[in-house]
Amino acid sequence: MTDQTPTNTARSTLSSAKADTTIIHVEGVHKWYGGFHVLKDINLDVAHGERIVICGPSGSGKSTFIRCINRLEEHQQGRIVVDGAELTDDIRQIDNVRREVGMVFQHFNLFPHLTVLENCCLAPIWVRKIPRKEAEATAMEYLERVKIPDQAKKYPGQLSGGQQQRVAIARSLCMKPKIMLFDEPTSALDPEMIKEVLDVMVELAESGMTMLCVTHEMGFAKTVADRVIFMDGGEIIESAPPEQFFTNPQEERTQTFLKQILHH
Amino acid sequence: MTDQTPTNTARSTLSSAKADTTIIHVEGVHKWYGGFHVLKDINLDVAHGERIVICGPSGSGKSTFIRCINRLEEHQQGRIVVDGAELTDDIRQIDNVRREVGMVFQHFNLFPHLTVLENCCLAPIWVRKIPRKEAEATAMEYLERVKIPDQAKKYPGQLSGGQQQRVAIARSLCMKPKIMLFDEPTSALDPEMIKEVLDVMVELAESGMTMLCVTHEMGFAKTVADRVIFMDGGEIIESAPPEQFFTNPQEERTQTFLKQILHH
Amino acid sequence: MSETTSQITPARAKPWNDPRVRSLVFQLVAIAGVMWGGWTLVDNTLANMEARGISTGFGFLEQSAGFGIIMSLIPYEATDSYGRTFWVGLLNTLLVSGLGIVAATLLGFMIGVARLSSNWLIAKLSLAYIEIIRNIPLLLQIFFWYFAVLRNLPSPRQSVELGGLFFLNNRGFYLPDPIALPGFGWVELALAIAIASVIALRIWAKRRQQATGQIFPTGKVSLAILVTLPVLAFLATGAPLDWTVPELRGFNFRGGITIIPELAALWVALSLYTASFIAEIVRSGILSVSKGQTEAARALGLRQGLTLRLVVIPQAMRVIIPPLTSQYLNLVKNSSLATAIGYPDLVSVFMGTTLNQTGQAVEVVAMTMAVYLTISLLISFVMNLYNRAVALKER
Amino acid sequence: NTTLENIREKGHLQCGVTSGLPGFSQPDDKGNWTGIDVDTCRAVAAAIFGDASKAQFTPLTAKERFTALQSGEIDMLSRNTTWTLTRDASLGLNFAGVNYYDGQGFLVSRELGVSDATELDGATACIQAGTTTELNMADYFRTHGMEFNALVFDTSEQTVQGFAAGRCDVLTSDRSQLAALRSKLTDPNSAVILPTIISKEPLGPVVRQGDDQWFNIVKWTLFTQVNAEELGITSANVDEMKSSDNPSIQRLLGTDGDMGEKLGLSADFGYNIIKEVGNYGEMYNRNVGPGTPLDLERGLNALWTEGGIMYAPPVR
Amino acid sequence: MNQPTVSPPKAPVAPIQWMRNNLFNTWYNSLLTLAVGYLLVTSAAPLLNWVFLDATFSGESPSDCVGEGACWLFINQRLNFFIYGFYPEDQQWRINLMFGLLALSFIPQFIEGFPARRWLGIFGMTGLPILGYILIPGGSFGLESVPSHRWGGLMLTLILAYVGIFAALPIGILLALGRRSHMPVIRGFCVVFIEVWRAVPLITVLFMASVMLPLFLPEGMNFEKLLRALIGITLWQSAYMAEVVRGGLQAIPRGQYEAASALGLGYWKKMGLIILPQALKLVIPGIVNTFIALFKDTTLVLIIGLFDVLGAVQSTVTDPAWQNVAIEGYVFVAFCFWVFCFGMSRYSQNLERKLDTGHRT
Ligand SMILES: Nc1ncnc2c1ncn2[C@@H]1O[C@H](COP(=O)(O)OP(=O)(O)OP(=O)(O)O)[C@@H](O)[C@H]1O
Ligand SMILES: Nc1ncnc2c1ncn2[C@@H]1O[C@H](COP(=O)(O)OP(=O)(O)OP(=O)(O)O)[C@@H](O)[C@H]1O
Ligand SMILES: [Mg+2]
Ligand SMILES: [Mg+2]
Repeated sequence: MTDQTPTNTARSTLSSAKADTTIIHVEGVHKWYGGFHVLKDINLDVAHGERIVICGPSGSGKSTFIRCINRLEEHQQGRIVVDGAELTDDIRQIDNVRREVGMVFQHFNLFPHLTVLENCCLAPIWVRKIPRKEAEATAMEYLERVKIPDQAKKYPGQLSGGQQQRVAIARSLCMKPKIMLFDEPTSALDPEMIKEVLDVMVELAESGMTMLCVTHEMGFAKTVADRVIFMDGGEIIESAPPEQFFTNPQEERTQTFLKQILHH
Repeated sequence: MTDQTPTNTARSTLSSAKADTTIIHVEGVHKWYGGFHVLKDINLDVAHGERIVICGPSGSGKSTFIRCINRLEEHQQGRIVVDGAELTDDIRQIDNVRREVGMVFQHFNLFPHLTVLENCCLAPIWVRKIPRKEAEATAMEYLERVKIPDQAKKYPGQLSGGQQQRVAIARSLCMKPKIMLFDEPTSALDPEMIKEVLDVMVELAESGMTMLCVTHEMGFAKTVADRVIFMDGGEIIESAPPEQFFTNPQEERTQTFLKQILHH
Repeated sequence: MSETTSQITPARAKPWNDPRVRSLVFQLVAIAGVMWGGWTLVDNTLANMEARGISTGFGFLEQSAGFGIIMSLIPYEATDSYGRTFWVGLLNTLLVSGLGIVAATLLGFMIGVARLSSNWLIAKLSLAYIEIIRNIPLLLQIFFWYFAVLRNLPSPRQSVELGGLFFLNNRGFYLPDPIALPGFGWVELALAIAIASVIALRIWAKRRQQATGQIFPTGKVSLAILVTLPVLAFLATGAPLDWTVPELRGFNFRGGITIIPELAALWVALSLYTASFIAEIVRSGILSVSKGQTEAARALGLRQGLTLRLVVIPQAMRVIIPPLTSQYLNLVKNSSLATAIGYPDLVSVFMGTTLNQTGQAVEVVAMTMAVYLTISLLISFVMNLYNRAVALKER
Repeated sequence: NTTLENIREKGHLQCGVTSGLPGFSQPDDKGNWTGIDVDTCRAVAAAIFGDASKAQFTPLTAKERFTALQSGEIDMLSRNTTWTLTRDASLGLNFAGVNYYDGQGFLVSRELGVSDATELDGATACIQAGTTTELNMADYFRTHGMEFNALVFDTSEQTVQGFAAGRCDVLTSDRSQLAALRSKLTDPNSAVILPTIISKEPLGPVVRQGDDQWFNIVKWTLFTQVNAEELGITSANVDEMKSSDNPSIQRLLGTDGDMGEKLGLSADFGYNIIKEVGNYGEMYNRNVGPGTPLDLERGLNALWTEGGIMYAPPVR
Repeated sequence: MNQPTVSPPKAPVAPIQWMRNNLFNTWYNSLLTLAVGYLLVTSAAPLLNWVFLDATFSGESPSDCVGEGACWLFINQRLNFFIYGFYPEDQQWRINLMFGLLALSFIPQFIEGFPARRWLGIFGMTGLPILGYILIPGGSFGLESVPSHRWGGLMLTLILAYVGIFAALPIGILLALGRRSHMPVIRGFCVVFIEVWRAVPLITVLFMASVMLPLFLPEGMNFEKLLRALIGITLWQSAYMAEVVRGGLQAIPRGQYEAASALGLGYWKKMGLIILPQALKLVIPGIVNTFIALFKDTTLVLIIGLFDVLGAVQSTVTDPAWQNVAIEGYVFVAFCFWVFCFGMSRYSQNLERKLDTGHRT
C-alpha cells in the first residue's frame, strides 16, 4: 500500500517544488475508527516554513488528520514522517516528535491547576530539562509576544477565552517547536476574542514558523496561507494557493463548500 | 436621592412625549453588588408599545438593568414602577409584575425535563390557573407563530439552539405579557440560527408589543427600535432613535463603541 | 413625571407579603419550636430519671472500674477509674481508625488505578474485588477476617518464630520492645541530622534545578541518608539499645509489644471495605479529568508517568477529596463494630462494659456521641482545608 | 399509673430476656421461647392474666438490659442477671428474688493440662460482655496475685467461637452455661470444666424501683412456685389439690383467704401459676435439669428440705 | 477521485494475540499476570470443593452433614425462618405476595424497554408501601393480625431498608432545601441536624432508639420497638439523603431558577415543578448508593434484638442441635446481601452511564 499511485491532486506543484526541505511527509495514510473509514489515502508534503490552512465540512476528518501528525491518533496504514522521524509504535520516537510539534486545541486545554506561567514552564522544565529561571524567562517572552505578560500569575479560570487561547499558543511556543498545529483555535471564542487570537497567529506566521491550521477563518487563510487544503469524507479534495483556491476552485465540491461559507 | 437632577441625557424628548401611556417608569435607580456600583442613577420611561434596544460594552450593566425590571435583581435606591405597580419587597406585587413581564434569556433556560408544549403551558396553568386544554391551545398558537408547531412533543435537548430560543419566546408569550424583556437572545446562537430568532422578534415587534431588548444586532436595532439606549459603566450615556443613534451619536463614548462593533 | 407617579400603588408592602417579615416569623417559630422540643426532652428525661431512681451526673467517672481490658495504649489497671476506661476506649478507636484510614487510602488508590490498568486480568480482578467487598455488610466481613485469621494461626506453643524476637500465634503478633540505653542519644542526634540534611538537600536540588535544569534524584538519595546515618551512628556507639524480647511464660508470651488479632482483623476488614469505596472514588476522579488535559500534556511531550503526576492526579484530587472525606468519616463510625469481635474500642469498652456496670446510659451515650461528633468535625475540617488549597481558582 | 395497671391495659407482660442462651431463654424458629428465665416471666403473666402466653419477650444484650428496664421499655428483666448491691442500690432497680443459684467457673482446653484455677496465671480469658463475670475475674486474679488478659465479646456465640478458635486459654462464665457452651465445641471432650467456683451468682428477675406492688407480685410469683414444690403441688395434680384440706395449699391456690387481692391479683393466681407453668422443680427439670442438653444437677437449687438453699417464706 | 472505501485491516482476534495485548503487553504486566493467575488457581480449587463438590445439600437431620464440605442442609432446613422470621406459616402467602410485587415493580427497571416500566416503578414507590402496610401487619380486611415481634428474617431486612429509604427521601429533601435556605436560623438548624446525625454511628442511634427512648418521652407515651428502630434509621438516613439531594440542587444551573421566577412561579411551585424534578433525576445514582449503604447497615438491628436475616442466622447457630454451621450461615447471609446490593449497584451504574450521555441542555 505504501507505493500508492497518486490518485488525488494533493501533492500539488508547490509541495514538490519545496520537496528538498520537506519537514512533514505523509504518504498513503489510512485510518479507521472501528469500521468507519476516517482518513482515506492522505498524501501531503509540507516544506519548512510553509503555512497550510485545512478546511472542509464538519466530520471530514480534518482534526483526525492533524492529530495523526503528533500521534494523538494512530494511523493504521501508510507513513507519516515528521522532521525525519517516522511515527511508529516506538514511544521514544513519538516523544521526540511531540517535542518538535506544538499543538493548539480548539478548547485550549490549559491546565487549570497551574498558573499561566506554570502552564508555560511545565514542559520546558520536565521535558527539555531547562532550568526553571530560564524557562520562566522564555515563557515571559512568549507571553509578551501574545500580549498578556500581565496575566502570568493568574490561573486559566480567571482569564477570558481569547486570553486563554493566547496562553495555549504561548505554552506551545515555549517548547520552541519546529511545527505548530492549530485545530480550530478560534471556533470556541466570542467574536471579539477571535481577532486577538488571529492577530497573534498572523504574527507567528510572519516569523516563518511551519504551520498547519484547521480553520474556517477565510480572511486568515487569504492573508497568511501558502496553501489551502480542502478535505471531505476523509479525502483531500483540493490543495491550492489561496488566490487560486478562493477565486478558481477546480473541484465541484470545493465550489459548493466555498459558496456556503463565504455566503454565510 | 429620588429627586435627583437629571445628570444625563437619558430622559430624552421621546419618553416625555409618550408619558401619558407610560408602562415602565424607572427613576433614579442605583444598584450595588457589594461595594461595586453597577447601576448609577438610571432614569427611563417606556411607553406602551415602545420598542427599545439597549447596547453597550460588556459589563456595563445592561443585563443587570433589565433584570431589575422583573425583580430578578433587587435595586437598592430609586423606584421602578411596572404597569402601575411599584417593585418593593412585597412578594404579591412582584408576582403580579412578573406575570405581566415576559423574559427571554441568553441561554434560553428552557426546562429540560418538560416537553416544549409542557414548557409553554406550565406557567399559564400554575400561575394563571388556565385549564390545561385551553393553555395547550394557546401554546400551540404561539408555537405556530414562532414556526415550530411540529416540535411541540419534543424535549428541549432535542432541538437546535435557534429552535430552543424560539420556544423560550413562545413560552413567555403564552403568559400574554404586556412587556417582553430580551437579554442578548441571539448571542448564544450559531450565525445560521440567529436569523431565525431575529425574524420572530421582528414579527413580534410589528405586532405592537412593548419590548426591551439587550442586543448587539445593529441590523435589528435599525429595523425595529423606537429608541436605542447606550449604557456604559452603569450609566445611560445616550438614548436616541436609531437613525440619529447610528448616524449622528452625540457622545464620544458612543462613537468609539459604534466604531468598534460596526467595524468588527 | 409627577403625574405618572401619582396613580401608583403605595410602596409599602403588607407585612405578611414582605419576605423579610415572613422569614423573620418563620425563623422565630423555628427557634421556639426547637427550644420547646429541647426543653421538653430534657425535662422529661430528668423527671423520668428522678422518678425511677436512676443516679445522674458524672460522678461515676471517678469510681473504680474493676474490670480488665485486653489492650490499652495508656497504662491501665482494673483498679483504675471509669474515666480512664473512656480514654482507653477512645485511644483504641483512634488507633484503629487512623491505621484504617492510612491503609484504606493506600489500597484504595492502588485498586482505583489498577481498575484502569491495561492488564486485562488486573483490571477485571480489581472490578471483582470492588463488587464483592462493597456489597457485603461490614459486620460479616469483620467476622470473616477475625475467624479466618484466628483459625489459621498456631497456638502460642507452636508460634511462628522469627529469630527468637518476633512471634506470631493466635494470641497476636509479638515484637520486641526497645529500651533506650544511655548512648542512644547519639542515634537520635544522627537521625535529626539526617532529617536536616535531607531538607537541605531538597532545597539545594530545587535551587540547582532552577539554575541549571538538572533534576536530582532527591527521593532515592534522601532515603539513603535517612537510613544510613542513624544506622552508622547506632553501630558506632555500640548498639546502645536493649530489647524486652517477648518470651513464652505460662500460657502466653509476656513482654514486648503485642498486636492482638482483634485489632488486626478489624483493621483488615475496615481497610479492605473502605478501600473498595475509595477505589471507585479514585477511578471516577481520574476519569473526571477531561481527555483534553491528557492530550495536551502528551502533545507537549510529557510522558505517561509525568502526565499522571503533574496533570491528571492534581486535578483528580479536587474531585476525590469530598467523597473521600465521607469515606473517612464512615470508617471512623464503622470502627464501632469492633464490639462484635471484642476489640476494646470506645463503644465496646465505654458504651458497653462501663455503661453496663454503672447503668448511667444518658451520660455515657452522650459522651460517646460527642466523641464521634468531634472526630467527624475534625476530619471534615482538615479535609476542607486541604480541599480549599487544591480548589481551582476561577474568575 | 402503676406497672400492673399498665400491663393490664396493654394486655401483655413485656419481659426482657437474653437473645439466646440454652436453658435460660432461647427462641425456636417458630418464635416460641423456652428456658427457666422465660418460664419465670410466663409465671408472672399467668399470675396476672391467668394465661402464661400473655408474656412477650424482648431479647437484650447484656449492656442494654438495665437501660431497657430503667427506661420502661420492658416491665421486668429476667435475663440471668446477678444480684449485687450496686445493681440493687444505684441503678434504680430491685431484685425480686433468685430463680437460679449459680457460680462462676472456668472451661479450659484439655491439652493445657490445668486442673485448678490457681494455675491460670497469665492466661487469656474469653468473657461475655456486661456481666459480673468481668469483675469477678479481675478480683479473683488480683487476690491470687495472678495476671490475666480479658477478652470481652458481645454475645455468647462469639465468646465460644473465640474459645474454639484458640483465641483464649480459658472461657469463664456462670457454671450453668459452661456445659452448654462446651457442647458447642466440635469436640466437646477437648475441653474440661474446672471444679473451681470463684463467685456467688444469684440470678433472678429484676424490676424497677418505686412500685412496691409490682415488686411484690414478681417476688411472690417466684415464692409461690417454690412453695408449691415444697407442698407437692405440680401442674399435673393442681386440680386435685384444689380440693385438698391442707390450709397451706388452700391459701396458695386461693381456695381460701384473700392472698391474691392483697397483691392486686385475682384470688386464684397461685393456681394459675402452677397450672400454666408448674412448680419450681418442674420448671427446673424442664429447662436445665438432668436429661436436658444442659444436664445440671439440682445442687444449690434443691429445696432447703433436700439439701439445697431454695427457701420461700410462707404464704400466710 | 472515487476512492473505493477500503475495509479496515483485520483486527487481531486470535486468543494468543488477545492475551499478548491484554495480559502480556509489558514485562511487569506479564509478571503481574503470572502472579495473579497462580494465586487464582491455587485458591479456587479448595473453595470450589467446599462450596459444591464436598458439600451436603439435602438430608433430614444434622447428622446427614458428613464430609469436608459445606453443610448447606442447614440453610435448607431453616430457610423458612431465615426468610420469614416467626411469621406464622399459614400467613406467609402475604409476604410472598409482597415479595412478588416487589420483584414485579423493580426487576423491570433493569430491562430496557419493558412495557410500563415507569408505572411499575411508581407503583413500587407508592402503592407497594400502602399495600404492605395493610398486608404485613394484618388486623384489617379480615386478615389475621401478626404483631411486629413475629416479623423477622430477610423480610424484616427488606422492610427496614425499604421504609428507611423511602421515608428518608422526603425528609432529606426538606433538609436539603433548608440547608440552602436564605434564612440563617433554618439553615443553621438543618446544618446541625445533618452533621450530627451523619457523625454518629448507627449503633448508637439504634441503641438510643431501642432502649433509651422512653426515658426522653413523657410517662405513658410509647411506640412500638420496630417503629422506633425505623424512626431512628429514617432520621439517620435522611441526613445522608439530604446531602445527596443537595448535590443535585447545586447542579441545577441558576438560569432554571431565574426562568421559573420570571414566569411568576412562587417558591414551592418553582421547587416542585422545575427544580426538584431535575435535581432528583440527577441524583438517582446517589440515592441508590445510599440505599445500598442502608441496606447493608440494617444488619445492625441485630444489636437491638430484632431478628433480621443475620439475627435469624445467629440465633440458630447457637442451637445446640447444629454444630459448626456458623460459616455456612454467614456465607448464606453474605450471599443474600450481595445479591441485592450488587443488583442495585449495577442499576445505579447503568443509570449513571445513561445520564452521562443522555440528553442535556
Ligand atoms: N473516537 C472516534 N470514534 C469513532 N468515530 C470518530 C471518533 N472521533 C471522530 N470520529 C468520526 O470521525 C469523523 C472525522 O472526525 P474529525 O473530528 O476529524 O472531523 P473534523 O473534520 O475535524 O470535523 P469538525 O469540523 O466538526 O471538527 C467524524 O465523522 C467523527 O464522527
Ligand atoms: N452577582 C454579582 N456580583 C458581583 N458583581 C456582579 C454580579 N453580577 C454582575 N456583576 C458585575 O456587574 C457588572 C455588570 O454586569 P452585567 O451582567 O449587567 O453586564 P452586561 O452589560 O450585561 O455585560 P455583558 O454584555 O457581558 O452581558 C459587571 O462588571 C459584572 O462583573
Ligand atoms: Mg474538528
Ligand atoms: Mg449581560
